[in-house]
Amino acid sequence: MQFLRKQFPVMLAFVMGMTMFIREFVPAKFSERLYYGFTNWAIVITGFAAVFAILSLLHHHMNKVRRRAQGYGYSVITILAFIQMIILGLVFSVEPRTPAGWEYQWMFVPMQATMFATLAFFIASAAFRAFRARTWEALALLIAGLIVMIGRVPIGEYISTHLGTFADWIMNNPNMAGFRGIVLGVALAQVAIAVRIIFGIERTYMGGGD
Amino acid sequence: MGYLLKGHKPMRNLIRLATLIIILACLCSLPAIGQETGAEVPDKPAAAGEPGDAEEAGPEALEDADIVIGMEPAGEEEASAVEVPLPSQVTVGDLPNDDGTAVYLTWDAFPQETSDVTYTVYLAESRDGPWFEAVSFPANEEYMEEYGHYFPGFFWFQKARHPKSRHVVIVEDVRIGEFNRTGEEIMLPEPVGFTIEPNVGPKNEDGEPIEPGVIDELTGEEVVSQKFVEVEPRKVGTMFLKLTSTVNGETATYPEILEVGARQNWFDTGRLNVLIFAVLFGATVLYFIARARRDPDLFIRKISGLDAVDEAIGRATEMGKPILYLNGMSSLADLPTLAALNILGRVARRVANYESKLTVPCRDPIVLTVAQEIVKAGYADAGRPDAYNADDIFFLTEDQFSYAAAVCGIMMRDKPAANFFMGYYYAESLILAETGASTGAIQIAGTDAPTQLPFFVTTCDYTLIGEELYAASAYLSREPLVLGSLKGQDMAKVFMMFMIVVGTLLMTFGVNFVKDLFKALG
Amino acid sequence: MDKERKPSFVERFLQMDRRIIYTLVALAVAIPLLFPMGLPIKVTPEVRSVYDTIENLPAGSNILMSVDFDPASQPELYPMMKSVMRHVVRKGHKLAITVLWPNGVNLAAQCIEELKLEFPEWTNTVDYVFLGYQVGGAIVIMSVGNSFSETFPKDYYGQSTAGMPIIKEFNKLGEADYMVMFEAGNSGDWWIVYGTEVHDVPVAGGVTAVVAPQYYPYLQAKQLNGIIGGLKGAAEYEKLTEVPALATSAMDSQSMVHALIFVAIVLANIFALMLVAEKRRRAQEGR
Amino acid sequence: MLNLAILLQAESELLPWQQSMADFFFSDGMVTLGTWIAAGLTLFMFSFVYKDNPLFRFGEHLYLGISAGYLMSLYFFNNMKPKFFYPLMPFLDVSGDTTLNLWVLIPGILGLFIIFRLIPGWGWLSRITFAFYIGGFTGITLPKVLNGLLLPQFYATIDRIPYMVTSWDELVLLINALVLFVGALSVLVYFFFSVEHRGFVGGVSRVGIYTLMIAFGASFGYTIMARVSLLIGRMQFLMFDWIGEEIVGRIAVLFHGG
Repeated sequence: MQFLRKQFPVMLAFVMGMTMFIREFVPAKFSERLYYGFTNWAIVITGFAAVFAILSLLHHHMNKVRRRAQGYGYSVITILAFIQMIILGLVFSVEPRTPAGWEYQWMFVPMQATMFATLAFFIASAAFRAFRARTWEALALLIAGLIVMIGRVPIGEYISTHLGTFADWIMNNPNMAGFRGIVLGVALAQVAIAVRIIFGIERTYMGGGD
Repeated sequence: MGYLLKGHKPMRNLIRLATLIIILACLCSLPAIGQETGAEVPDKPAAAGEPGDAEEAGPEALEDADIVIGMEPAGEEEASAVEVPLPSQVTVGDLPNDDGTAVYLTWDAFPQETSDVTYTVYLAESRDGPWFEAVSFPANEEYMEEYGHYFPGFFWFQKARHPKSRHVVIVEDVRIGEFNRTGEEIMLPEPVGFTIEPNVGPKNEDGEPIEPGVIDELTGEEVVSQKFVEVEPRKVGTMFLKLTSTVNGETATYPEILEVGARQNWFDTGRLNVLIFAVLFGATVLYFIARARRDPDLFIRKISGLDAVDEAIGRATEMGKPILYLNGMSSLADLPTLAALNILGRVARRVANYESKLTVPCRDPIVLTVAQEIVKAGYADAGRPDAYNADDIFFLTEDQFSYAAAVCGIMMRDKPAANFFMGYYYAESLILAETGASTGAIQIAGTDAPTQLPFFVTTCDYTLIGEELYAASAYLSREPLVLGSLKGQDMAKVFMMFMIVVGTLLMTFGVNFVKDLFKALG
Repeated sequence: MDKERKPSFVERFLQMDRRIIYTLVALAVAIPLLFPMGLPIKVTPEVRSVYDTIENLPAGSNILMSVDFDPASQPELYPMMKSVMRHVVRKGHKLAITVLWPNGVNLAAQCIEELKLEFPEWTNTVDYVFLGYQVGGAIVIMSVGNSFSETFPKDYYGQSTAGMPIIKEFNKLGEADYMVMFEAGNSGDWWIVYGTEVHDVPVAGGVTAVVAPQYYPYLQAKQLNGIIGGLKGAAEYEKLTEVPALATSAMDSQSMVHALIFVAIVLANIFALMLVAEKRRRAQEGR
Repeated sequence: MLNLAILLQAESELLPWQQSMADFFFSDGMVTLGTWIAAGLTLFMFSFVYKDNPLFRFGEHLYLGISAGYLMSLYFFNNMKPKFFYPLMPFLDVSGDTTLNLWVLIPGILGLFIIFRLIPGWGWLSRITFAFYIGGFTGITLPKVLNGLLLPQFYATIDRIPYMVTSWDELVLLINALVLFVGALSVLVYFFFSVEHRGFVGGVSRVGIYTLMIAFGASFGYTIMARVSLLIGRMQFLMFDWIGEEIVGRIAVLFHGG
């Protein structure tokens, strides 16, 4: 039992990790089958986890209703919206000509687009507060930001015709250099964490204790 | 970078290790390479072709469109054998590094080639035909050079040696059938059994449309609009190839009929460098982890975002407000999420000590379950398993903006004193961080998503940039093993920078081979 | 020391409530939409080339349009499509419209409805045919090389295309005098490779700003006759046709928001510097 | 208008009741109702940038329920049905493409382990699932990181420095090459963890910080236009699709005094 709880998961992670790693270097047919087999299995596992997740969501909101927590009425909305949607969805499917599809069309999509559009407000206020030359670093941020921002709209041309060209230069040179450095570092860190997981050195994800 | 080496000799060990690995890798890949470099692979790269007099001019329009499947090309060959340049040094072989679905054919190019000469490859199931046109193209196209990545050779970077003086044709996994007008696939009516695409793609090498579809005898209407006929070399077993060259309608055929079969390959030599670097970096990390076990006293530079973690948790406790922790928008198949969960473990431990509440809304079902397990373990480690409440780590939805809206709702109503945004984010990052900033919370973000970093950097109090996200769990835990891994990463970085400097210098003076070491082919 | 002092305008500006910024942004977007200002727009040669081609074709020429985008790209491509279509209608050309992206059909249908209001005498089946959507992507393109009426046996409205007056003169890609495609992805590559190059039809692309870079090489290779890129291109076209509409106002909105943010940032920095100078001066005086 | 379904066109065979349901949901009345609901919800969701309020809370909770329900249904139809239920019960698949495949019981059991977390004392079983899932994906990711991230970036960073300068253009090329080379290297130095950032390393890492800041600023400024486009799109929906171009136009004329 102790073996199943402690050693077995670590061994399983090692075997799975090594198999999938080596698979990448084998061009033969079975290698591809292994890949799709694994990802399909992962999809099934996620499906079960989704049931657990939904129970968690419902439990969270039921709890609020039961405790009559402040604003529990809104939790009722979530629960009702979820239940009607999943029933309609599973019974009539989710295509556009069905009730679920109609709700998707006229509720889901506009709310999604609106949340996305709020970014215009946030980006403006973030720019206003962050683009201050408090330090030399902030000054670099400020100048690069202003040039690229204004170089992309027609009014930039009225300030200087070279502004657009310079904005492109910043995007293609210093900007690219910075992100290249980040990506190189991240890639190395990812190799390191992957190796730690495969070799069972990093096992936070398995929890601890019993 | 001498000071990096002070006190120990990791560099020397690294070099020893690297040499060993390279030798091993070469040895391992020898048999695999032997397979496809067999007798037939072009081993005389720069050999000039036969001095065919290829210079006959003529505004010849290529007539691919008229070639009927199953046509016998044999007729004209004798008549024109004298004038038409004959392909020479023709070899065939199994295409290396594939799953046994392709074979190839190469031959020497003529010294000067123009589009006047047309090469055509025919294919048959048996030596006696019937022959099907596989591909036809003007002689100034399809050089080995362009297809170098299919033939990585002994070392993947040898592709540079593939000459422009040889042609190559790759016969790939294809199937018999055709599209009807609505784009549906239908099978050819006649039992063809074995054919090959008249031209790869719907237009021929000249940019002309391939022959229009078949006309139905009864209705007089066009049945198909696009024909594709395909063959799967592996199923066919051995097949036979024939090569002709055509000038001004005169055709010459290479005298020999070539026999070839496709095989599955078991090692992708094109990815040898990926394997070597994976083993090299992996071994470096493991080596320094092992070292850290013996000598756990390792220096690690200050990461200000992480020094602020305790401050943030402390403040939340003082104010009696919860702490919000997000694991990012990605699933557990992504490494940043794992990094975020590792940090969550450390944060949970501290939160348990301080007796404040930790709220973790999740977007991915599996991340939810793992996060619950981690927080539970963190509380247990801190000796306060009773404080754990599974309802605080809950699922919201998988939809990006609905998730963002719900988290904003939580931020505006519960007014958490500290917000942690760790892991991978998309456009919603700014919605979260700005709303959080407006509630006055201390915000600590950490992401390796390059597109979202600017927004976190400008709106959060502290941001872990890229690699710092991965270093965070080591920094917070001070566990020697994970710290050792950081040291290993740094050593790998030194190696990389060294290679970049050397490579750039060599490139500047015209030597490309270091750069080619890093060419990812797959 | 100056606790009692009322915060100056400068300080209040620097600590401006974010909601003021939100309101200003909303206004900067909404007002130009209502009252297009028509900020001067510089017309680029690649847009002018599209305009000139349509303008200089004799009336009654055959023009093909392909609508290959979905609502996600609507803000950029819809105004462009409407503006080009309006130009085509105004010049009295014959128009055939195909759709390769399933969700583009309704956008095209809506555009036609709106233009019908502007041009009541513009008649279906005579002046234009809306062929609708057909599955198949590149296959559809190859197929329209042979015949519209066979590729699209019924049009969007369910009528049989075979007998339509317009189809008699304009029944395949090769008969088009000009083509304009609206692209949010790579279907434009198919049009060029399998369609216009094969049948030798001049073609222009109306593309989103994101995919524009991938179409410029075609322009250099003369495989495209012009490119209308993003909202800015649409605004340029509206300027050429002298009907300022959605794109012009949207471009005004863009410029206004950018100008607003720019001015706010510059002011904030000047004020912040002033504040620092002020503090330094006061500290010196206090000493 | 948002994307109405073209499904009516694409799908030929609908049962009569499906057809009438489809007709109902595409009827003008339902479209108008939909537009009004969409406009209302758009305003609800926008209201949160001002402050938290009951309308936003309503919208937020509705959105949460609907999106969770919708995506779960979608997941069921797109993933669970073809990948789990059909292989177990091939007779369910009318197309007859699926064959019996009992192997899917293994991920089924691993999935059940996760649900067993609800039973006290059985929670540890889910660790086996985590190990399987995380181990496998890590193995997949490791070579992909090298192949898709590390090597290509490495490859791109190593480049010729065109030191022979004879013209203005060549000078620009030289500067570009130097900026890329020095920028990328200095950022890498900034990420050294096991070395104190003092002296030479400190100096180089300062250059790295400046490179990063310029990159962040540029990237920030570059995104503004795209985000404003989204807001314009929403505003156009509210002002033209909902209120109607006619009315808005008239208001505009009114203010113009015409």
